[in-house]
Parts: sequence; structure tokens; C-alpha cells
Amino acid sequence: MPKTFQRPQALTDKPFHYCPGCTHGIIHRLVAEAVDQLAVRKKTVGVCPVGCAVFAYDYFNCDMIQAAHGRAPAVATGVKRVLPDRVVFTYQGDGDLAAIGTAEIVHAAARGEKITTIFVNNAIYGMTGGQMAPTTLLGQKTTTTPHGRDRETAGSPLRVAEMLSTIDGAVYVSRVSVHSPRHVRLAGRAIKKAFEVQLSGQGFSVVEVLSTCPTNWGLSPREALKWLGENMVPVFPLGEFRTPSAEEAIEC
Amino acid sequence: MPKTFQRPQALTDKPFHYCPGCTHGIIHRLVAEAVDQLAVRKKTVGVCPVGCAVFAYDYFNCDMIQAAHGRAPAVATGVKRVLPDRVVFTYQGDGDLAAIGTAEIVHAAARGEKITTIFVNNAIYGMTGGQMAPTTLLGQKTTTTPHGRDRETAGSPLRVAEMLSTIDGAVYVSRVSVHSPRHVRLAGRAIKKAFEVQLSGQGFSVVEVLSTCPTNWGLSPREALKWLGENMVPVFPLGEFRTPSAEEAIEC
Amino acid sequence: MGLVTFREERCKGCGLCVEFCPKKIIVLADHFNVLGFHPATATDLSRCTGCGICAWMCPDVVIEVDWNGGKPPGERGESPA
Amino acid sequence: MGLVTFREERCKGCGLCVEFCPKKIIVLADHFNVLGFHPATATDLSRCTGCGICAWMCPDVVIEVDWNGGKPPGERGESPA
Amino acid sequence: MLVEILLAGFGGQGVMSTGQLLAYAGMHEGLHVAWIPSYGPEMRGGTANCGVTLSDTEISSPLVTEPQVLIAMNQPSFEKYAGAVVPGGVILYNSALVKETGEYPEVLVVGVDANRMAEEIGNVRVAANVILGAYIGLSGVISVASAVEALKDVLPPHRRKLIPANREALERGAALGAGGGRAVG
Amino acid sequence: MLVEILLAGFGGQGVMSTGQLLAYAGMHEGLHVAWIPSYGPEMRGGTANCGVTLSDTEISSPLVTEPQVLIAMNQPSFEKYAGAVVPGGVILYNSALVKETGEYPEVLVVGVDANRMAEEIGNVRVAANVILGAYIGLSGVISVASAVEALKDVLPPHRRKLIPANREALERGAALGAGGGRAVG
Amino acid sequence: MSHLPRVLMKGNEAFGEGAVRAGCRHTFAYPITPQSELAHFLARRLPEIGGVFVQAESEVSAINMVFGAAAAGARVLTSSSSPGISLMQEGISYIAGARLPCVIVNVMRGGPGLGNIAPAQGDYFQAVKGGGHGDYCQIVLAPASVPEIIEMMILAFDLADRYRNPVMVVGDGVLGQMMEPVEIEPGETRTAPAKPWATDGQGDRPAPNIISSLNIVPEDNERFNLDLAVMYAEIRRGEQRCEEYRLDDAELVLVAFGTVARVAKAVVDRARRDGIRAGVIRPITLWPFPEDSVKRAAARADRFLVVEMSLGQMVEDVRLSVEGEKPVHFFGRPGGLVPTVREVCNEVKRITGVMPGAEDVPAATGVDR
Amino acid sequence: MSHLPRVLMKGNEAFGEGAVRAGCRHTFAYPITPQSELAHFLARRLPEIGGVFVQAESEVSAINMVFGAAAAGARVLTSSSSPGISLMQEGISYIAGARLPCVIVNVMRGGPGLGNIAPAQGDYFQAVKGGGHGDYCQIVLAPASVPEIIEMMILAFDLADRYRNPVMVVGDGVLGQMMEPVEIEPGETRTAPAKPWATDGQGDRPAPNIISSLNIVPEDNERFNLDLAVMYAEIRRGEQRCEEYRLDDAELVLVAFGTVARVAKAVVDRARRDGIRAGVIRPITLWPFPEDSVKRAAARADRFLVVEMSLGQMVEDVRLSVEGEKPVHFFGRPGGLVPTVREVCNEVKRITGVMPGAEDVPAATGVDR
Ligand SMILES: Cc1ncc(C[n+]2csc(CCOP(=O)(O)OP(=O)(O)O)c2C)c(N)n1
Ligand SMILES: Cc1ncc(C[n+]2csc(CCOP(=O)(O)OP(=O)(O)O)c2C)c(N)n1
Ligand code: SF4
Ligand code: SF4
Ligand code: SF4
Ligand code: SF4
Ligand code: SF4
Ligand code: SF4
Ligand SMILES: [Mg+2]
Ligand SMILES: [Mg+2]
Repeated sequence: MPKTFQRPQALTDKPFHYCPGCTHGIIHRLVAEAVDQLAVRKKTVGVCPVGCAVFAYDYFNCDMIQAAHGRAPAVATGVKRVLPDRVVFTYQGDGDLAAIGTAEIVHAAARGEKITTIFVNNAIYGMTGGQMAPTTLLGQKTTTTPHGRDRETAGSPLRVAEMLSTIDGAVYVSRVSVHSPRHVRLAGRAIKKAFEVQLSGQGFSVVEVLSTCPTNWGLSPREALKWLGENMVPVFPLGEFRTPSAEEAIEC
Repeated sequence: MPKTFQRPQALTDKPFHYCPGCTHGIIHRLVAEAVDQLAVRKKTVGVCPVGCAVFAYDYFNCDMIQAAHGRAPAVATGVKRVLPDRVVFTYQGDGDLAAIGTAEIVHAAARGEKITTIFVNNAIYGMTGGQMAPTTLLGQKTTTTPHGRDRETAGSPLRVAEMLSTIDGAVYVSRVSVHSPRHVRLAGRAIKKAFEVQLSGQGFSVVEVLSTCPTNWGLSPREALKWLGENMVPVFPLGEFRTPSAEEAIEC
Repeated sequence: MGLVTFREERCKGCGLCVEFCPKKIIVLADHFNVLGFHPATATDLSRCTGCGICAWMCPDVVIEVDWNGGKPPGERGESPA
Repeated sequence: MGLVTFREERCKGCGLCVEFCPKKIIVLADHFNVLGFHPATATDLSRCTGCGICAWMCPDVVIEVDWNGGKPPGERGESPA
Repeated sequence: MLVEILLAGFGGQGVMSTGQLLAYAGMHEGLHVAWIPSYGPEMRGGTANCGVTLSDTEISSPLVTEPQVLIAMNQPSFEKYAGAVVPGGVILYNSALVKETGEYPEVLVVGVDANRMAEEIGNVRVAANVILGAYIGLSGVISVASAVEALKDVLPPHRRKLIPANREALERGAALGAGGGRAVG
Repeated sequence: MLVEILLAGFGGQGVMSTGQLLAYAGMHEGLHVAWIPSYGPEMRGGTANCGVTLSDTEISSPLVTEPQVLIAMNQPSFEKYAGAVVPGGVILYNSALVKETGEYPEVLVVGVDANRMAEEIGNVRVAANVILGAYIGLSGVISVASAVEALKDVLPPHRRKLIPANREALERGAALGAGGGRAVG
Repeated sequence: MSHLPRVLMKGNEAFGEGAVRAGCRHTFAYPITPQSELAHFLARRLPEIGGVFVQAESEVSAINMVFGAAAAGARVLTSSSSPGISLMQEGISYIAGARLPCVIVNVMRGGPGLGNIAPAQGDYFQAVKGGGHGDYCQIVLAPASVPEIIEMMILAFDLADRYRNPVMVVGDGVLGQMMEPVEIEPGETRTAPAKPWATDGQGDRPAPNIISSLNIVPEDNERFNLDLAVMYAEIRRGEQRCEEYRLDDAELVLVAFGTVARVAKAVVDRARRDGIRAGVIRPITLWPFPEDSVKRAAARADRFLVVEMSLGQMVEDVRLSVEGEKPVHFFGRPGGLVPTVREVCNEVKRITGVMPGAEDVPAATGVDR
Repeated sequence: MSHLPRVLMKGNEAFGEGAVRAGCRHTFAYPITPQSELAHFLARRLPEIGGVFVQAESEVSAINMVFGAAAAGARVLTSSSSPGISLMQEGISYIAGARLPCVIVNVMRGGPGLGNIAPAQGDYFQAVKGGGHGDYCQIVLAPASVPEIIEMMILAFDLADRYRNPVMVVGDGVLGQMMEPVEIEPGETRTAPAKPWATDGQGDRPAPNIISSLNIVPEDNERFNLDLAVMYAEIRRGEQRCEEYRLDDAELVLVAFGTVARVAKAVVDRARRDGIRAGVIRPITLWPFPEDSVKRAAARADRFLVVEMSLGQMVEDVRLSVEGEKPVHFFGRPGGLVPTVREVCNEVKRITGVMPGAEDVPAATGVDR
């Protein structure tokens, strides 16, 4: 009986610890599917962040490393420079990548490090209890912006894909979302493409995935997807910001 | 007898320790002149980097702070948040700002911190003996790229002005150079404008100044200026990357 | 015709499968599962098209979808939407 | 007519003033200054226009330029080039 | 008098604020009190436990390691902590989610169908307060009135509208508890 | 035999490599040697000093704090270190840049017009080796041949074309030094 | 009118409340469990009273913002937990080197590495021996209850300004997360002393001020370090603080700080019921370590038992104070566990011989270093 | 053919050369004086032999690249000087917590803060007590000559792999910058042992490997810490190393490491000429501290004099070993100055009473803590 859908091999059978409706789970699955489709599971090394995805090493069925907060790109660099023929990816949240880990991601990109970064932007610090992230929207209430993020005192959302796309070594930079089945499909294709770019040896690839945090947004899982589509997408436009010249673009 | 040129008040009388022909000295003078012209010396607090300009506190005739390597924007943030009516600037090299201090500069910009950064890009680590900087050109020989910077292993030059100009809080971002009298004049105007933007309270302002390091480039001071104009300017195009909407652009 | 199976013990009752099933045949059950949630379940399997969207949107990989005869609606990993 | 004065003891002999003086009236002296450099000096002050470019390009603020009668070539801080 | 009470359940079952409620109520009655969470991982979906100490003398150690009372809101919590309850103590559990209890000969073990009762009240999130009410009714350690009074301390202003449901939970639980022993289950 | 030699000057006067040259030459003659810089600030324009220890037994402390010999390439260096030279020691200085020397009764003080001689040789950067030559000529601590031989160790391959000028500096210096004492100045 | 003289307050909030009462209006911090409520509290509270809370992009940045704010003359706070405090070590060394006052809170968690978020005391060495480079010392305060947190925060700011030196206040997850009743004080807060050295713009001063930790000439830097040493000696003489509990006739002295000291007091009460004359020294200042108190006790008591939530760190300072006079035992639970009253009682009985013959059997979780 | 059996090598280059001989092919570092030549050397050398030198964007990044490379199974090196080492403290704690082997070089400079670039030993505490958070220890080696640097680097990589623990090799500016003759060895280098735990891709292994320092359950983390404690005890028993110089009949024992130990030896030679029976203990491992040697000496000698380029840090470990048996004196030059033979001799004379009556006069730069 052919399967329309089954659990990817690159996921272990361990249940996720994420909150109900948290789209970290969807993104995990997309990454695992890309690994399966490219048949690289046994030569893949993943690096998890500090953030809600800290236990990703329990979920991805390949060699995994747990990195210090924000330093996954540096850790991945260490792995890749020792083992250039392995597939190395990082999976990072917006606190991890866009705040404390800013230097590490910018310079992994600048060096053109042949690694792939999955950047999960949920506009908040999920794990530590809903503080403002660099990507928090103006007016968004968080535990450290109790009256909403105020441009005057807390600045404006950082657009990471746009920023990284100014860097030559970043050969594939795109932003996707998971707020509808169509967007999930496109996200899966972008993630796969990012791994392909790594395999082609051209340089650094990163996919920013807009994601939800129902718990800290104070919304139901369905409301959260809606909020993502209506409020985040306008601030973080979807699309491919940089592609290897020869590649065709993915519709977004 | 009217003066065509005299030492600005915002410089102390202490001789610079810089190498012969090093354009750090010219840039110091331009900053001091901007401070004089805006008559803000007595309410200015400068923050010096770790780099050849580490002793800048001996040269600027205003309150000065010596910050940890790369952290001048954080230190300046601390000052400005305590004293919002003071004029606060950082003076930083390309190792300081574009390597170890990447997160600090990006987030000072993202917060729209009302400070001014003078970013001296000389494509090398001057103080520590001529190692590669993030801004070192491809093929450029340094003590850590003895055969020239190789894109494959050491990545490509980071274009800081372009990167920072993707950030909303950075309201004035420009790149200037000091390799000819005309460029020195324009650099002076850009620096003054950056301070004016700070005074107007609109947000973060930064001027990237292309500069020389005759000592570590292994060139005479004159050759160094020529090399800057011929090799750096094409990689780091001059111009204003972001200006407050109401402002008119400076010709570059 | 599709066949959806739920690993009920890991369902968190988030309702995303319910929301996105084009046939609206998924509901949250009345009872609690071991995790303390009302788990999702399909009401009328005969109407299931096997499109896989439910599985596709489930953050906890609770759902498997089989294609019960004929050609499946799409390639694995490419099917929905 | 301009009048350039050099604080010789702080000149590092870099030669940038020599290079950029439009009148080519600056040279590096034969003797060493206290720093061990051959300091810059003007050869024929009467040809100096007081344009200030030498001071403008001097990294060590060694040079002052006075304007000896008439209107100076530009505003302070705006003059050269 | 020194009572150590452990409250345990899933994150989201309101165990933490129920513990705070008890501490506040004790404080209002002039007792020395301490509330302490045994907070789970930096993440969601774990278990959430807290300990409350009520004492008429100064509290040395605020840690609840030898509880006289356990309020267990789910199966894992029951399993994890039931054995820690000292002889002579009492365990109150949420019988909707705790199915296997085992034998604790020297401990009074009381099941409360708190989820069901909370749903009847109209808000499943008040289940923990149903059990707290039952404990108060059973023990009389503090008065129900103090507990109801303390709802104002625990609920932030914008959630004050939840006071009636919580009051009802406490009161209905207390009525159950006052019935005592196995009768509650 | 244990000789501690201090070489001091501006950065860029070649003091460091001249010291290394002496250490290499000593090593080739079978001596225990150590070379140690007293590196200036992380910056340019400071003074650059180094110490060389030559010994026929193992060297305990490589630090040169009580030098028998000072080679001073400029005025500040002379002023800073002349007083440290032990009685019976010798100071050789670059008379082009050292103008005031003062009195050091128990020390032999020798001026060498090294800059001038180096400019005659065609490269002002060999001045330090002129003075080193003078010291070798004066003391005979090692042979001029060893010093010349050691040029290969100190100059990287792409700068080997500088060997003749440096050899000339050493030899002309040594000739001066062999003349001894005040005659050199 | 129902008027409350007391509220139940979390330890983490008390750090913030204490800072506010000390006159601190500027906080720069990066979130981390188990101290995030401190940031939440101040993010809400400071703007209400004209203050500023800035969420930094990292702990490295936070501590350097503190550097800047302190240089500008403010009473300034940052706060974190173990891994974040490690990231601040360079900055703390700079603050000490620039003679700047500031207060740093470390709500310690289980290490090493990411470890966990459970209560621990494994950062003692880092705090008191100098986790950063160079010869500086920081004053370290260790409150043991929520009300004392408030008190210690006020003291911390005062000491920081008095000595122009960083002060660290350490807690652990228990202390940060627990709630205890706290008196509501009238609104007034302290103010900082005048800071003529601050880089707040030259204004009317005759010359600019400079804040720097750079002393490029070794002789200058030695002089600076020797001046520091003189000040440190003064602090060691004048600022040792500890609580002595039932110590007068104690044959066995438990030494413990923070949360563990509360356990130790309960142990002493229980041990005395069993006839064991025990007492507690609770260091309140971890640096300067209350060596005078320990030395005095060493003259009278038979033995010491140091209890820590670590593999044994403060025990070294106890040994340095006791100098071989009396045996110093150690009992620790590292990695995030809090020693229970019962197990410490057992350890007490083992080493005092009340359980005869047990002396040589190592305790299950006692580690002898 | 003029063939050289020896070359003059800088200490900083010797760190690199030693690493290469140890089979290290991966270095991640950020430049800093006074160790930059190490980076220059390896940036040139490693690519020639198929290795990789990456200039990281910061020390924080460098230590985390080391983490990754070590996880991938490589022998890996980073190097810095004091402020940069402070920035690595979080990473080092992670490496210890993840049980990864690596070698870290610290060419210490004057602190605190930016301090200066002169030689110093003010990072002793940071290195041996754990500058990072949590209860980990790192092995710390302190060579005293250029040839010994090479030897120690090889040992460092071996110990790191044997114990799956970070090893730090400390020098100072003198050691890093000085040149001494070094034997040219034949080209062969060591290789690392097999690392079946490495995250190098699952390949044929039955299951993936995981490298993590996270132990979210406190009981697990305690077990992990206790396992570490057992290993540390083993290291303390088995790996103490020191040089004993003219110690047999010594009444006065100087204790000093690195550069200062060389000064101390010269002092001993001179003191013995004056009839003072002095000797030196030179700790080669700073952690584990050679307490056995010190304890043995404490049984025989009259007194100790610890000499350091700091305000006195190792002196605490000496005191912990001596346990009050004999007086322990201290002489230090903090902030970037190297004690001279002459001034240490004076101090020796003062404390041994050969300059009678001098005992109570504090030395100009001696700081008594
Ligand atoms: C050095 C350090 N600082 C702070 C933390 C605390 N911390 C853990 S996760 C996290 C942020 C998580 O947010 P994000 O990266 O957006 O991931 P999410 O949970 O939203 O997926 C923080 C600040 C830490 N563990 N280490
Ligand atoms: C934490 C830390 N890392 C490294 C150094 C060493 N260091 C001093 S200056 C410098 C780089 C200077 O380069 P740049 O910022 O480009 O300034 P320049 O000297 O070229 O003007 C470095 C790496 C330091 N002092 N502190
Ligand atoms: S806290 Fe937010 S990001 Fe984290 S698991 Fe829950 S919903 Fe997801
Ligand atoms: S090293 Fe380079 S940047 Fe530094 S002072 Fe000299 S020339 Fe200028
Ligand atoms: S496979 Fe499609 S039709 Fe069937 S239950 Fe899932 S979403 Fe509904
Ligand atoms: S999407 Fe998954 S977890 Fe959510 S209700 Fe459906 S089956 Fe359950
Ligand atoms: S002022 Fe102008 S003309 Fe006169 S010397 Fe200077 S550059 Fe030449
Ligand atoms: S530009 Fe200035 S420093 Fe250079 S030679 Fe001319 S006067 Fe001297
Ligand atoms: Mg997030
Ligand atoms: Mg530079």
C-alpha cells in the first residue's frame, strides 16, 4: 500500500516536547525529509541551538551536536573544516541566531562556510518565557516589552535574510513560512535546495522559516498560524534573496 | 591673521603614536573638526576601540572611554541610555567592528541607538601585526593569509555599510575614503552629517572610512593611498547607503 | 481513497489537522489521551482523499496517510497543496 | 599668500604633504628630527597659495596654514580640493 | 506546626498558582510561608511542581523534600512523588488523569474527580483549585475564606473575572474534603 | 662565560633582527643562547628592545636585567638603559641619534656613527649591524664569520639580496671595533 | 480598605526590587533561566519610574553596556545565570580594571556547559577567585532569603560605589524562584554618591575625564595593581560578613551559604535534638570570605562540615582559614540537586560518630577532594 | 651542505610546532598580542601539511569552532591571551561538559581589563580554579623554555585525548616572544587515538552519536558531575608533574612556574653562593597542582617562598598543600613586570634573616595577602 505520508527516516521515533501546535515540529519534519530525499542521513551532522529546539538531538536520526547559545555556526564550521565531505547543518531560533549569535552567522556566511542553516524565526524567545527577540514586531507584547515593542527604546525587527544576502559567501538565502499547507510545501523545497547548495560546494546556505509560538504569543495554534500569515509575513517578506546564479528560483 | 587651517580644539596637543602616513590621524582630525563645528565638545563622550586607535582617549579633547575589543557600541549604548542629551560616538577599526564586534554594531543599529560610529576600514588588523580582517581583499597578503586571502578558505570581504543599511534603525550609513584631498573633504562632511543625525535624534549613524595601513600593507604612505583608491574603492564603493528621508545626499 | 492513522498517544490536540483537512473529517475526541489532551481522530474515513494535508500540517508527526488503491495524489514530500 | 608652519618635532616624514601640495613647494629635509625622521619643510613660501591641502592631508596635524592678507581660499574645514 | 505540601501536574494545569494561592492564604492567616517551584526544563510540556511550607515559626529550609501532603494532578506526578509522602500524610489526586495509584498503607490517599468538576464549573483550568479546596476542607489548615481572599493576590487585575469560577472550585472542593477520606473519590 | 647584551632603538631600526643575528651566531659557535624582546605596545612608533644571553652553561633566566653590554640606537634608549649596564660593561651607541651621553665612569662608552656608515653602504637599515660589528670587533665574543654566516638564518629567502650590505655593515663595524675604545666614536 | 503590609515576592523579583530601592534606574540584561523574572520585573518596573531596561543582544553586550552606563555615572545592574556569567568574564575584568562600580546578579544553575536550570553553587570559584583574567577581585554577596535579597542588593550598590568595584550577588534557582513574604517599603530610594570621575561630558570641569583599563607601561600597571591590592586588603579587613547560628558551644560547625545554609540550619536544629552540638557559619560575603569567623570557630570547635551544591569549592576557603587546625569535611550535591535535611543529618551523624564506625564510609554523594 | 641540527625558535612558534608534532591539523584562533606569531606560524604551516587554519571572528567563535572540530574527532588547538581567554570561558565549560578533548594556549599578559601586553601570570586562578561556570577542571601545563613548550604541547594533546578533557598550556609574554635553540625532529607526527564517540556522521555505526553538555534532569547531571569528580581524582593522583631543583637539602623552597621558575633557579644558584640552602619546586602541571611534592618538601624545609608575576594566586595552592606546617611567603610583581634575580635574592635574604632584622620590613613589591 503506497504511503502518501509517513514519518521520515531522518527522524527518530521520540515524541517532540514542543507545545501543542508549535511549528518547530513541522520544520523538523521538513529538514528530515530533505535529508532523506538527498539520501545523506548517514553522513549528516546536525547542530542544535539553545532554544526550544535544544533537544533536537533526540529527534534527528543522525549525528548531532548541542552547541552553546548562538554558536551553532561556529561549531558547524569546526565540524565541516575537519570533515569537508559531510553534510553539516545548524538549526537555530531567532534569539540564538539573530541576537547572541549574530557574529557567528554573519561570519559563517562571510567565510562562505559550506554548511546549511535552518533559521526558525518565531519573533520571540520561546524557551525562556517569551521575551522580545530581535525579530519581534513593533507593538508586539512580550515579557520584556510588556506594552509592546517600542521602536524608540527597543528598535525595529531585524530582517536577517535581507542582512545576510548582502554577504558574498552566502550563496543561497531565502525566507519561507509554514502557515498554510502551500507554504509548508514551499518551505520544504527551499530547505532541500539549501542542502543541495551545500552538496554542490558553492558556499553558505540559509533558510529563514517563519514559525509560531502559540504559548508565548498567547494564541491558540490556529490563531497563531493566522497571526503569522497576517502580521509577520508583511514585515518579513517571503522569497529567495540570493540564489546560486545557475539555479532557478522557487515560487514563494 | 585668519587661519586657513589650525589644529581643532577637540584634539589635545598630544602627538599621535600612529605610524608615518597612517590615515588614522586624518580621520581623528575630521572627527574633531565635526565636534568643533557643532560646538558639542563639552557634551561629547567618545568611545575608543582596541586597535591602533586604542589611545584615542589621549587625542580627543573630550570625555573618553576605552572599551573592550569590539564592544564600543555596547559601551556607547550604556552611556547614551544614561545620558540621552550627550553626544556619543565610537571610533572603531575593522577588526574591532567587523569581526569580534559584529553583534554589537548590528544591534546598536537595530535598536536605532542614537550614537555615531566612525568605522575605520583599513582592510587589516593594524595593531596586532597585520592579520587578515573581515574586510581584507581577495588575494591580499596578510600575516594570517601568507599567500593572499583565498575565497575558498577565508571567504570574501565583508561590506559593512551595505550590511548595516539593511537595518531600519540605522538612519545614516555612508562610506567615504581619505585617499585624496577631495575625498578627505567629503569624508569630513559625512562625519559631520552623521553627528547631525545623532543630534536630530533620528537613530543610529555610521560612517565607514576607507583608511590605510602603510606598515602592514608593506607600502610607503603614498603608495598606500594609491592602493586604497585603486584596490579598495572598487570593492567598497563610496556613497550614502541610507540617509534620513528629509536629507539631501552628499556627493561622493 | 486514503487511510489516515493517528498515533493517538502523541497527539497534543492542537487542532491544526482539523483546521486544514479539506474534507473537514477530523475532530478532537472527547476523551483525554495519556498526555492529557483531547486527541484528533477521523470521523468519516470514506471521505478521506488521502491528500496528506493533515499529516503535512501536524507538528507532532502523529498522522500517517496510506493510499488505498489507485495513484497517490502526489509524490511523497511533494503532495499537498 | 599663505604661510605654512611645521611643528617639525612631530613630523614623521611620511611625505603626504609633499605629494599633494599643488605647488610642489614642500620637501623632506636632509636632517633627522628628534623622532628620527626627515621632517617636511616648505622651500619657497612665496609660492604658497595657502590652500591648506598640505595640512589637510597631514596625518599628524603637523602643519598650520595662515592666510596672509586678502580672503582665505575657503571656510575653515571646507577649504581644500 | 509545620506543614510541607507538594503540588504536581502538567505545565498548564495551574499547579503553580494554586500553590501560590495556598501560600498567600497562609500569609494572611499570619503564618510563615514559602512557595517554591521545582520548575521543569526551559521548555514546554514538562511537569510542573511546587512546594508550599506553612509554619508558625521561622522556616529554615523552604525545600519540600519530605511532604506531608501531595496534590497530584496527573499520573506521572503521582508516580514520581507518592513515595515521598511521609507516614501519616495525605495524597489527593486528580482521578480524571491518575488511573493507577498502588498501595500506600500509612498514607491517606484521596481521589478527586477534579477535571470533571472543573468542567462542570465551566473552566477546566480550575481543577487544581478543586483539589486544593478538598485539601483545605479535609485538613482545615487554613480557612476557605482566606483561600478565596487570596485569589485577588494570585490573579492579575485583567484576570479577576476568573475569581467566581475559582471561588466555586475552592468551595465545592472544600465541601467534598470536609466529607473526608475515601468518600471524596 | 655569561654575557647579557641589551639592544635598543626605535621600531624599524632593525634592533630585533640584529639581536637574533647575534644569538644565531652564538648558537653556531656552540654556546647556549637566548633572545628575548622587550616588545613595545601593541602599536607602532614605540621603542623596540631585545636582550641576548650567550653562555657556555645552561641559561637559567633569559631575562636581561643586568646587561654587560648595551647597544643603543637612539637617544631615548640610551637614556633609559645606560644606567642599567653593570660596572665593567660597555655601551655602544648610534652617534647620529644619540647626542647627549652623560658620565658612566665604570663603563666603556663608545659612539659609532652607524647611520652615516649605513647610508654610505647604501641602506640605512643596516645601521644596527654596524654597531653589532663594532661590538664583535671590540669584544671578540664571537667571530665576525659566524655573524656573517648567521645572516642566512635571520634574513628570509626573499630578502637574501640584503646579505652583502649587511655583511659589509658587520665587517666595517668590526674593523672599527677592533680599533677599540674611544677611537671608534 | 484592605491594605497589605506584606506581599509574596519571588526571589528574582526581589533582586529587581532591591535594585530599584537602591536607586538603580538602568539595567542591561539578556534573558536566561532561572533568572528571567528579574528581567520581566524590571522591564515593566523601570520605565514606570523613569528608568531604562535594555534587553541586550547577548551577555557580552550586556556587561559592556553596564561598563558604559557605569562610566557615565549611573547605578547600573545586569543579571544572568551561569553560562551567561561566563560570557561576562572579560567585561567584568574590564570593569574592575577601569575602577567602575556595578552590580551583577548570578542566579546559578547546574553546570558545566549547558548543564541544566536546576539550583547549584558551582560558580563559587568563578565568583570569588576571579573568573576573568588578571588580578582583580569582586565583592560577592550571598543572600539566603527573599527579604535578604532586597537588603543585599542595596548593600551591593553601596559597596560598589564605595570601592568603585564590581559587586556580584549570587543566588541559585531555589532562591530565584521561591516566594516569601516581603515588607512593602515606602517609595523612597537611595541615591548614588557624586562621581566626579564619570565620563558624562566635560561640561564645566577643567579637563576631560578618561575611563580606561589600559596601562601599557608595565610599571604603571603594577602600580595600579598594587593600589588595587591595598584596597582589597581594606575590603578583606572591613567587609567580611556572615551569620553565626547556634555557634557558641558548637563542636561541629557547618559552613554553607545561600539556600544550603537554610538546609544547614534545619540540620543543626535536628542534630541538636539528637544531642549533637552543631552550629552554622553562613558566609554572607563570599569574597571577602569571613575567615575571621572561621578562624575563631577553629579555635573552639572539633570539626567542620562544609555543605555545598557543588563538588566542593568554598571548602578550599574554609581550609585556607582553618589551616590544618581541625578536620574539614565536605558534603556536596553537584549538578542541580539541593542537599536535603535528612541526608546532611546522616552525614553529620557519620562524621561525628553518632553512627559509630561510619566515619570511613564515603557518603553516597559526598565527594572528597 | 650546511645542515642545521638546531634552529632558533620563538616560544610562540614552538606552541605551533609542538601542536604539529602532536598531530594537530586544525587550529581556530583570533589574533592577540603577545601570541600572534603562533597564529602566523600555523596559518603558514598547517596548509602545507594538509591542515586547516581558520581565523575566527572572535575568541568566542574560535572556542566554539574548537568544540565542533573536537566533536568531529580532530586534535584541535586554539590560542589566545588573557582577555581572549576570558571570552572563551563559556566555551571551555561546554567542552568540559561535553567531554571533548582540545588544547588551549594562553600566553598571559598584564591585566585586569585591557591591561597591557607585558608578561604576567595573573590568570592562574582562572586556569586552575575554573574561570567558567560549573564544577569542571582543566589540566593546565606550564612550560618554562622553548624546547619544553614543544614537549608540553605533545603531552597536552595526549592528555586531552586520554581524559576527553580540555588541556590548557599557559605561557607568558616572555616565553612566547623569546627565542631559544630547538632540535629539528624528523617529520613524523603522532596520531590521535580512535574516537568512536565522535559525531563524524553515523556511517556504519548502528546508531547516531550525540555530543551534548545538557543534562536537564538534575539527577543525571549529578551523576555526570560525580563521574567527572572520579576522573579528576584520578588525574590528581596520576598526573602531577613538577621539576625539583636542588631540593634535597633545601631549607628554603621557592615555588614558581614558567618564566619565573627560571628566575627562581638563578636565585637559588646565587643564594647558595651566599650559603643559603635554597631549592625550587617548579610546578609543570598547575592543575593537578603538585601537592605531593610540596607536602614532601613541607616535611623537611623550613619555609616556602612563592614567586609569581601576580598579586599571589598559586600561593593559595601552596598553602593548601602545606596546611600550616611551615610559613609560606610570597613575592610578586603584578601587572606585567618580571621579578629580577636581584630582587628575589633580596627577598630571600630578607625572609631567611641573612639580612638580619629585615624580616618585618615589607618588600617594596611584595604583597602579603
Ligand atoms: C549564554 C546563554 N544565554 C542565555 C541563555 C538562555 N536562553 C536559552 S534559550 C534562549 C532564547 C531562545 O529563543 P530562540 O533562539 O528564539 O528559540 P525559540 O525558543 O524561540 O525556538 C535563551 C536566551 C542560555 N542558555 N545561554
Ligand atoms: C578580546 C581581544 N581579542 C583580541 C585582542 C587583540 N587585538 C588588539 S587590536 C586587534 C585588531 C585591531 O584591528 P582593527 O580593529 O582593524 O584596528 P586597526 O589596528 O587596524 O586600526 C586585536 C585582534 C584584544 N585586545 N582583545
Ligand atoms: S515555547 Fe513556543 S517555540 Fe517553544 S515549544 Fe512552546 S510554542 Fe514552540
Ligand atoms: S599599524 Fe597600520 S593602522 Fe596601525 S598605526 Fe601603523 S599604519 Fe596605522
Ligand atoms: S488525508 Fe487529506 S482528506 Fe484525509 S484526513 Fe488527512 S487532510 Fe483530510
Ligand atoms: S495536528 Fe497532530 S497534534 Fe495536532 S491535533 Fe492533529 S494529530 Fe493532534
Ligand atoms: S597651503 Fe597649499 S600651496 Fe601652501 S604649502 Fe600647503 S599645500 Fe602647498
Ligand atoms: S604630511 Fe605631515 S607628517 Fe607627513 S611629511 Fe608632511 S608634515 Fe610631515
Ligand atoms: Mg524564537
Ligand atoms: Mg584595521
